[in-house]
Amino acid sequence: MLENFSFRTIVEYLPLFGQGLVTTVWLSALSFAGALAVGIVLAAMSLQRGWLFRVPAKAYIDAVRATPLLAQLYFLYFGLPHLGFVLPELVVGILALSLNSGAYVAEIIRAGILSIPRGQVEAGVASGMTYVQRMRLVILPQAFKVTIPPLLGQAIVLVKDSALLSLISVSELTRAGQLLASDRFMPAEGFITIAAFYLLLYYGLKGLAALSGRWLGLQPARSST
Amino acid sequence: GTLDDITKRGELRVAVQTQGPPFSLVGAAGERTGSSVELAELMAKEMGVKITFLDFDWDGLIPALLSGKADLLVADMTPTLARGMKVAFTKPYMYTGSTVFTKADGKFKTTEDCKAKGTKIAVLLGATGEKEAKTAFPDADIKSYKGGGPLLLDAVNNGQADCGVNDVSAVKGQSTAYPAGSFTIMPDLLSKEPLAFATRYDEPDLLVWMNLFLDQVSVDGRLQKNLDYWVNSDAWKKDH
Amino acid sequence: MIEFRGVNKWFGALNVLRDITLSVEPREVVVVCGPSGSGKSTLIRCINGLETIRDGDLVVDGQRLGDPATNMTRLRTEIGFVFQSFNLYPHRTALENVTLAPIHVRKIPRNEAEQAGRELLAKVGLADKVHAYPAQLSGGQQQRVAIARCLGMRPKIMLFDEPTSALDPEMISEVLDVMVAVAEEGMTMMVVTHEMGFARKVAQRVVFMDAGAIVESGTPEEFFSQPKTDRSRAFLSKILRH
Amino acid sequence: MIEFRGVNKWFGALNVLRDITLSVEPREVVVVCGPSGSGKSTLIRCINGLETIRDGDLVVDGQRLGDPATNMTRLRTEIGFVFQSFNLYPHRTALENVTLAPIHVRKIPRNEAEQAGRELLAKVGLADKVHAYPAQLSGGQQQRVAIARCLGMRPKIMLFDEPTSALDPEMISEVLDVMVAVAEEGMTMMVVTHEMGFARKVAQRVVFMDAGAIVESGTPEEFFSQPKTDRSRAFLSKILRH
Amino acid sequence: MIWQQLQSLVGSYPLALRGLGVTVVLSLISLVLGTLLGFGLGILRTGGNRLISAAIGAWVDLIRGTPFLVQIFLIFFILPEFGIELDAFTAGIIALTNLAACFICEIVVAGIRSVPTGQVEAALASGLSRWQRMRQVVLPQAMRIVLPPLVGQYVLLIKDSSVVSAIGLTDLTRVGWLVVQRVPNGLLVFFLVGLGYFIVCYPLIMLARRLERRMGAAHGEVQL
Ligand SMILES: Nc1ncnc2c1ncn2[C@@H]1O[C@H](COP(=O)(O)OP(=O)(O)OP(=O)(O)O)[C@@H](O)[C@H]1O
Ligand SMILES: Nc1ncnc2c1ncn2[C@@H]1O[C@H](COP(=O)(O)OP(=O)(O)OP(=O)(O)O)[C@@H](O)[C@H]1O
Ligand SMILES: [Mg+2]
Ligand SMILES: [Mg+2]
Repeated sequence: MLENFSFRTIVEYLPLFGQGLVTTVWLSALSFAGALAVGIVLAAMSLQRGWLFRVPAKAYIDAVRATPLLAQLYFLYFGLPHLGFVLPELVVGILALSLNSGAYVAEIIRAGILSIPRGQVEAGVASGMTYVQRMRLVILPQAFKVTIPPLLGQAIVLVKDSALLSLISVSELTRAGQLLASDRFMPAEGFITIAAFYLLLYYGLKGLAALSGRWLGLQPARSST
Repeated sequence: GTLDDITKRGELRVAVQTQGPPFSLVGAAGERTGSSVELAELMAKEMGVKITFLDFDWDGLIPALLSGKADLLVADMTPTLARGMKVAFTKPYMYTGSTVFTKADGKFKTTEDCKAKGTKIAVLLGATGEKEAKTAFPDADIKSYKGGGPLLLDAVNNGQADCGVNDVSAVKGQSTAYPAGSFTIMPDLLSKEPLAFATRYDEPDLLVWMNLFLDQVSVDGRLQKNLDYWVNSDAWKKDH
Repeated sequence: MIEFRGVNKWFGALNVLRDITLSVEPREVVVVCGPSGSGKSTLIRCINGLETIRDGDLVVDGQRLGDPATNMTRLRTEIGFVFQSFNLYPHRTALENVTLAPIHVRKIPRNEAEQAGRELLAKVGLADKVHAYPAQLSGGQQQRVAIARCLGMRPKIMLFDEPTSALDPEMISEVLDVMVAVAEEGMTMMVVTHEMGFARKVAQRVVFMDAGAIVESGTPEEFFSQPKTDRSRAFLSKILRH
Repeated sequence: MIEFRGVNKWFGALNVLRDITLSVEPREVVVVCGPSGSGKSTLIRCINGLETIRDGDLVVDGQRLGDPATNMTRLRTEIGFVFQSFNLYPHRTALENVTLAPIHVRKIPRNEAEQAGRELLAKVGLADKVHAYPAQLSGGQQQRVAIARCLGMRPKIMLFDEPTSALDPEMISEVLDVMVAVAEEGMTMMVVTHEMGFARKVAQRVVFMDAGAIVESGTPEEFFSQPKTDRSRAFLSKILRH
Repeated sequence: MIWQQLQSLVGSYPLALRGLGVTVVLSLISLVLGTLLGFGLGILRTGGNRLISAAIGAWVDLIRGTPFLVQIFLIFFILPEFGIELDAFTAGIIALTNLAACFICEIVVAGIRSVPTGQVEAALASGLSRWQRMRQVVLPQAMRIVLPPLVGQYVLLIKDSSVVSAIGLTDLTRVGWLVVQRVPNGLLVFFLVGLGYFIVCYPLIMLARRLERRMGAAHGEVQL
């Protein structure tokens, strides 16, 4: 397959790959925003002492982690109409990605919050701050720094997972490669090109992570003796 | 030549895609069967070798043939000219065409109805139906699905799509999984398209042999018998 | 100002505070000492509710702890707490550390709070470190910011839990100097420390704890020159030996 | 035994050791003191190669450091190092901490090593803690295990980097007692510490460092009673003040 | 209709079991191999040699940054052009092992870096060799940090193994695709597929949770 590798055809399909790339980017961005929202709510629930919020949140997180995204996607895609919601594929896709990644994000945020030394909480308590003030002024700003790198890791996973949306007819990057494979019977060209594009996104996100790390590093992270 | 290799090996390696009835399916008992599958088995029998099926999904089908993992490819595949640039197709062994189907009690009754702006039309990813739907329904909202014809029926049945476009024999074969009368299948075809088997251009001997095979089975009626059983009726239903 | 009456506390099966009865008058400075694990930290953490007590009464500034009528958050604003490990907010500058609670808890306008904050930092000798982050400060400097942070809330009581024991030896005196200054302005203070020089200089009373109980209590002179119990004698001999 | 000749070391642009010349004789005990950041740790860490030097000569037990002919791993087995933060292996019991290197490095049979290990632990007063994990021991006990761990390798030299400064005050003396005992058996020792009582008792020499240089060096009596430089006077006044 | 579909589904259970078997066997083999390889890579990566470390880093990035489908595709269909002919199962194992090793390498590196430098220095000071330091001091302590995410990673890899259907292995997900041809009810079929994965993965998630809590408790972590 490689000896006849046709760069010319790739160039011909480049506009299609470009569109796919753009779709993958914005749809991943949207889904990640959704995942953050879902994750923050779930993390807040799972940190409660009372079981009323904690148990459902943990059950949800475990269920999502233990089943494949594909099953979740179809569960939503074929299941929602039974409940009377017929939503566009894109909406279902973004919803599925948000709900899936949200569970992982929740775990990351929870770990981030728990990593803040107990003394910080106590300092807040001792100066008369309420729970919400402590969270907002003391815990979250610090947890934020700890969670940035793993969150970007999750973003990378999400970008690659978004390929699954091609299954429900969203034309994103993977779809473009599949088209090249099925129209022209050039699978090597199709798949290697999308791999290159995903790698580009990966390095982009990784660069972002390094950058944010350095930016956050400007503000010293630890108070030490 | 390749034929000599196959004879020496004693094994014909055939790549299939299990897309659903009537061409290629896994029966109730887990056995691999279908119109194309039986034809391939017939080929191996005529060659006097045993057959090995390599079961790929769409992503793996062409690479399997091109990389030499399989000797030939048996799927309900339309030999387009663009595809013919890469693989060698046999002469067509049957003709079919894309048809439009809708939910029986829905508001879309005719092919014309489906041309309305914004109609959601389900097609199969990478299939010829996808292309044809785009020309026949320029204003519609075309949705491509992966994973075989049955999912198109499911999408239409669930209301995710208003109409579906797929190979008529596939639609007929696959709709039998639903209660009779669930779908309206339009009598008019969007196109007439051939189906053919494929092999590599560096296996001219095999291609010649496959064409010879198709001639033979058409002449002696075995092809017709296969198609009558699988494609032109739902006689297969009671056996599988 | 602070009154313990028969206070007991358990961690699981461990009786960490046993029948504590102790009262601290306004403007009094009390030093608490004793071996590790004797319950010193627990004792003073109870006062601002960082630990809850199981039985006995604890009345602080006229309010009974554990009473549903007592607004703990309010009460805590009246009590400053200085930790062994400083616990400055690492993501905030020195000034922000000092002004955070006044602005958000006391609702003092930002510019007023900052004005006051600068004055406090100057008072602890850190006028030039106003915009430094904790990680850019030495341990002694961090602890002085922590003290300024407490003073910023204008507390009636200040509690110190081994404020100098995480410091390098040459930094201890700069922190103790600030504490002496605070004491001399008339603050009510309870200080867990082994700095006997400090106790001699400003404490009205030294309380010696062992195994959760107050074993001995008296003026610094009495305590250092004539410890009454074997346990306090043994303890003093250890910490004063080398 | 240890000989620095014009040693310099940089961390980036920072000249942390400046022209150090110092020699320690066999059986000598040298105490190193000085303000935080003055390079004390760096100085003794160079001796067993935890830090590398840029120029100057450092000869330890007859072997030149940085010389390709010197087998550092071998040399390190002759040098014991006690850290401020103990650095016991948390996943090993006290006895295992002591026997790990003898068994794996010295290739002493396990039962012999264990026998010797028990004796050493008894010597530091921990006969009953042989099977305890570090987390189950107090700081003072952990540091004594750490000393036993060094002794287990029968080193010719022992280096101590502020061995008591992470300890609660009542635990300091139990560690210093062990160190005094080791010194009295004739070990060559370099000890970074601010425990002046210890320096008085066993040190032949006190070395005062500031900003990477050795500023003053002399017998304890000389150093404490008549410090020669302003810097050492200021330093002594700070650490002896409270 | 549903009833009829259910009956038909029940009839497919041998196929489903076989699919589950393929998923489990494939995952199990590649997780074991991937763990060994991942630890090896992690140790090499934290070792002193810049060149080796950079090479491993680049490889890990390459694998983490590209879709697994493409990797398996290259191994199965492109390697033969270089004379390496593999059957689908071996190719699947190799691809999945490599993927596992790369992710595990990252986890191991994080674990090794989490061990305080004082521990390494203590070992260094008592004359332990590089391998002895790793084996006796660093790795046992790194395991506390490594274990919970490692088990979590296993779950992700088991789910990723579904991509092997692209090269013709009939794993659990593939069975779903096959069954849905006859029983065209995506919701029902993929719910059951999901259930299959859940049965394999959930115990692992519970294990990860337990480990995390145990290690957390051991490190004195506190609730807010
Ligand atoms: N959160 C807790 N859970 C269980 N036991 C605790 C807790 N906090 C403290 N303890 C135990 O209570 C006892 C008293 O602890 P406390 O910290 O008050 O002692 P301390 O006198 O301050 O000692 P130190 O000088 O070491 O700070 C100790 O035995 C300690 O182990
Ligand atoms: N790894 C390092 N990288 C850069 N600078 C370092 C490093 N280690 C130490 N330093 C710097 O070198 C100087 C000397 O450090 P060193 O730890 O030797 O001082 P010290 O006298 O032991 O101080 P302390 O009493 O605080 O332990 C300090 O300014 C310190 O910040
Ligand atoms: Mg305490
Ligand atoms: Mg030091």
